[in-house]
Amino acid sequence: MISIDIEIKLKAYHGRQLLRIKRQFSTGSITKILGPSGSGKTTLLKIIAGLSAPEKGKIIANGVTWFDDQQKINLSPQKRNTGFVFQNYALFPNMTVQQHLEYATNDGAWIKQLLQLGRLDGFTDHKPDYLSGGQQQRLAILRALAIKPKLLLIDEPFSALDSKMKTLLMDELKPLIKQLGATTIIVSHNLQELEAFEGEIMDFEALF
Amino acid sequence: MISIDIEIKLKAYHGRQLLRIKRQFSTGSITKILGPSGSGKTTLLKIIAGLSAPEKGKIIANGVTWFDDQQKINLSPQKRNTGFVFQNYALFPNMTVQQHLEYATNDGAWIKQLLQLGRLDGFTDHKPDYLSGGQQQRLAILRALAIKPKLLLIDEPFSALDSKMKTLLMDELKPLIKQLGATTIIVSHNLQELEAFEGEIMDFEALF
Amino acid sequence: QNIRVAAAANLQPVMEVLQKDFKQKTGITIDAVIGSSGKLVAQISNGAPFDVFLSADMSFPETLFKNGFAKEKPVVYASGSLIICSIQNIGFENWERLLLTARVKKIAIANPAIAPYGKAAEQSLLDKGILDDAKPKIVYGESISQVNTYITTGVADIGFTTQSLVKELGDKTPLYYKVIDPKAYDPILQGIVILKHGADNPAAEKFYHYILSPAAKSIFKAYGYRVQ
Amino acid sequence: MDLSPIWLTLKLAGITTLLLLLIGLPFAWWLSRGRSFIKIIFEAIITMPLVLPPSVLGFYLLLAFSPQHGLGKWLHNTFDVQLVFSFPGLILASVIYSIPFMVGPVKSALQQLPGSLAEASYTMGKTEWQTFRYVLLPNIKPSLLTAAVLTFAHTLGEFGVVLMIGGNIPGVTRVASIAVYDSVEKMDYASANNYSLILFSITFVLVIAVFVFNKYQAKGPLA
Amino acid sequence: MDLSPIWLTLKLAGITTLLLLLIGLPFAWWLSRGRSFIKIIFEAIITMPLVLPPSVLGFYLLLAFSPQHGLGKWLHNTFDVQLVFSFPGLILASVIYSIPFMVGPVKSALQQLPGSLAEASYTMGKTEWQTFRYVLLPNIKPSLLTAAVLTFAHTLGEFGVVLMIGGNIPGVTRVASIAVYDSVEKMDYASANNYSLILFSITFVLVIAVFVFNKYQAKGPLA
Ligand SMILES: Nc1ncnc2c1ncn2[C@@H]1O[C@H](COP(=O)(O)OP(=O)(O)OP(=O)(O)O)[C@@H](O)[C@H]1O
Ligand SMILES: Nc1ncnc2c1ncn2[C@@H]1O[C@H](COP(=O)(O)OP(=O)(O)OP(=O)(O)O)[C@@H](O)[C@H]1O
Ligand code: MOO
Ligand SMILES: [Mg+2]
Ligand SMILES: [Mg+2]
Repeated sequence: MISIDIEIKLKAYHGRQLLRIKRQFSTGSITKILGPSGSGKTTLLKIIAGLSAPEKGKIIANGVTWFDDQQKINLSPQKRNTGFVFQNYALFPNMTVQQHLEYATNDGAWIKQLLQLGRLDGFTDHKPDYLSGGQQQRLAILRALAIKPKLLLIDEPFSALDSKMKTLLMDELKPLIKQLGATTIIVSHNLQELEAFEGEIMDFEALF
Repeated sequence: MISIDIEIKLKAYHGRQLLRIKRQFSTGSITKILGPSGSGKTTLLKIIAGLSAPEKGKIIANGVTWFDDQQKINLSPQKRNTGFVFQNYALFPNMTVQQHLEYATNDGAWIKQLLQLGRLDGFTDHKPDYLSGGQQQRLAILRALAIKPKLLLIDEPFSALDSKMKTLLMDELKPLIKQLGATTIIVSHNLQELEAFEGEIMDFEALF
Repeated sequence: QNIRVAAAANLQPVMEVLQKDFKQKTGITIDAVIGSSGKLVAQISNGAPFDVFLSADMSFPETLFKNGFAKEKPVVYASGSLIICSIQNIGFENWERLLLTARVKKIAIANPAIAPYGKAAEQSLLDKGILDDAKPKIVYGESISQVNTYITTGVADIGFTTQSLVKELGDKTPLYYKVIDPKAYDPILQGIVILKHGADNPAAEKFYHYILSPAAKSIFKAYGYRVQ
Repeated sequence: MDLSPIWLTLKLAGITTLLLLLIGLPFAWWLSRGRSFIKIIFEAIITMPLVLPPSVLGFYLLLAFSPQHGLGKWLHNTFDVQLVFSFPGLILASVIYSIPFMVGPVKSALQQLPGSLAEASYTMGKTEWQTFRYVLLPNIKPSLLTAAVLTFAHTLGEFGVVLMIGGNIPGVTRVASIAVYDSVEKMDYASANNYSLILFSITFVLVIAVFVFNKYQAKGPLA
Repeated sequence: MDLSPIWLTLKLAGITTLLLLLIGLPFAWWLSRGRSFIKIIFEAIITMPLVLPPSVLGFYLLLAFSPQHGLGKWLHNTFDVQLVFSFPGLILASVIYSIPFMVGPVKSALQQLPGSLAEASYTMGKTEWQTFRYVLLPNIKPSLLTAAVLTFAHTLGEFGVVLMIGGNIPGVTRVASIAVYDSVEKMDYASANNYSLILFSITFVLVIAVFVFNKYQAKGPLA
């Protein structure tokens, strides 16, 4: 279980805005985050992964304190073991599909399984520049899964995929997440897109 | 009326692919282009706007030859008067919202009207970096409309907008396009997104 | 009224005095350009706008005259005297032996190809029969000026330079030196010419005559030069 | 201390920077648009002064400018212009010497702008010149400033070329870097130190100013 | 013609480039990560050799290296090392002289990589060093190559500093740029021309090679 109780300062043109987020994510649950552009969705994911720090508050995951401003604890992202799918994918231009997964894990069988899941087994020697937008997005998802994370953070997962591919991928992703037992947080500004996932909804609009 | 009969060579990792496009767009019509990522949708729009050239063929708009490989005609983009909404917006980082529109047109009343349409009247002195993703996309649409184009080319128009804003904008865009009498081509990989627009569908998938 | 005088680097200390004296006598200002004789000749040959040239030997100005860059044949205005010196008091009684000891790491001399004082230094080493043995320790200055820099900053332990340096430094910087026996090298006969650029300039003519006048000669003498 | 070398240097650097803004910007623009074999060659040629020994550059300029032969002779006979040992000659040499400092950064900055910016401007009916003036140039202001200041500062520091073709003439070609060298040779270390300090200070202030300005620019109004 | 100045120059440039790869890469990495006041100052300091007159740099090095006082004296007494008129001294001077050519481009390239690349690597449990080695460095290969070649070529062209502290010793400090200057002063224009041509050719080939390689890199397998 992950419990979060933090304050974030968002920078906007006309001054700063304070956002208070207090919520618990139970182990293995799926939470869908909705909210308008610029409302702080990506920022929240980065804070959970340890890539930025909130102004104040605490993050505790399965009894381990990841962040606490008063105790001055801020666990490095390396130690949090979160799978992160970036909004802009953040693929490594120098690595092929295969190398991306090998960089993340040594488990060859697992890599094979992932490649099939993402329909990328025909593209193992392609670098990101020679993948279509949709293929890139799928590789980003596979790479995040490769480390077998206990916490999966996915930012705008299907925006570059056409509907056929989207349905296909979602259907295969669900059992996999269950199998890993990963707590999952998915961000999107398109509610329809996440219909296939059962889970709670966290609407950022309500926070303002 | 715009008539197109061209051959495009698409560069892909495993060699080149030839795409033959032959179609007529009647004046004032709306055409929705669908197709998977990497199928050549953006490429087609750029060719129509004069930003790239096809391998072969002809483009004739209202009796004027815009492109003809045999007669070696290739009208410059400046002379084609097309409104282009880029997939990545292509906003000018140095200009405020107001300056973007003033760069495109001298018609002050028209600028006011556009700002209201895009709900950007409160942001006239913001530069793109200080607009949210959705606001940026709206500015890109307004700028394309500012030159009162006879041909409007829109690439992925609503991907960054949340559903509320999307509906709002579409409802206002439709009468405006009618008023301008512009022939419109809209690209998306999400058919649902374009439901509100009546018009023909051109599916790139069928071309392969 | 200005004239430009190209002067061999060994004259640098004495030039300042000559400039002041000449200005006082005639009101003419001298812009002095200092360098090794050879470098100045190269510049003059490529069109440098100098009016008078004071060389450190006779052959450089003769070359200029032969190639049509000088008005007349050069005449001698002074003859120079070579010293060996250091800012360390290491004793020069047996300098030819001293140079080969481990005490001396670097010996500065001017580039013999373009600086007559460098040539004289090399001849002196040859005369003592230690040129080959000293060679690994030799560093070359672009002109006698750079040699002076190397000596006074102490980056070279010992150097061969002009006697006028001693007078220049006076009591400010202690300098230990010995005049090299003039028999050890060909006489350093220093020649002057008016250049083509200054041919029609009466001020250049005035300066030329001034340098050959008793007033200038006594200044040269004070700085260790021999004059007729 | 004689301050004329400092003034002369500032004058030389100022004129050179202005000339290079005029020549370099259009040239950088041309280079930034597409890559062809001829552009690679041109780019290599203007990169040469960055990496060639100043003495080599000075040697070739000396040969070219010397009134004894070729170009220099022709200039001398026809226009009575002499480029060795003269201030105009130093300006020409400085322009050649500093051109990579102006063109390189500006070209890279223009190339790094997304191509769609210019394309958007074209579809709005704007000419190439309007696009360059109102869309491209304003968006590379920090690089432009960096380039101008580096050009200025690099010209301040020109030495080998001037030593070769300048000839150390007071008030005409004796710039600060030469004055330092000259003072050292005269064993006038106080002057050498003063000149060096002045040059060092000017350069340091300029460089810091650019970094701070660029930092400010990059961050924008949110600070 | 005596080719030893050419060999000496190539040796000097090679060693300097290697040393600067070792020192410059970590330093560039440090500079590229975030901006603080101290980093701006450091960056300004390492930019100085780019814009300072070589004669100023040479003057300060001469003072610093002199065995009579300060650093030079200490080195001399403690290690019996002398830095003026010696090849090691030239190497040290070259490293100082060329450092901006290595650090500048590498730093800019690292900064231009999206921050999310490193972030992605961190979430995968990789250390900073692994991230630098396997993700960052491989993605700036063209800039790295450019920096190395420019460093090499710039060292080839070092002149003013060597003129000040080198002492023109054949086989030890008489590098090619000095040989050119020396030949011109002797009016031995044939030798000057030969040295210049060799240097020019090496530089030109290097610069063209980098551009072509980078062009190839940028385009990738689609050509
Ligand atoms: N690095 C940054 N520096 C300054 N402000 C930032 C930075 N990153 C984000 N912001 C600001 O913080 C606010 C929240 O941004 P965030 O990226 O979390 O929004 P989001 O909900 O993910 O939006 P979107 O749907 O567009 O991805 C925005 O106003 C944004 O401008
Ligand atoms: N500048 C370019 N150079 C080389 N290949 C290109 C270039 N631009 C596009 N392509 C290739 O041409 C093909 C068609 O690209 P295009 O951008 O038209 O696709 P699209 O249908 O717009 O896809 P998306 O939905 O991802 O925007 C792709 O395979 C792409 O990799
Ligand atoms: O005065 Mo000289 O010409 O350097 O020997
Ligand atoms: Mg986001
Ligand atoms: Mg597209």
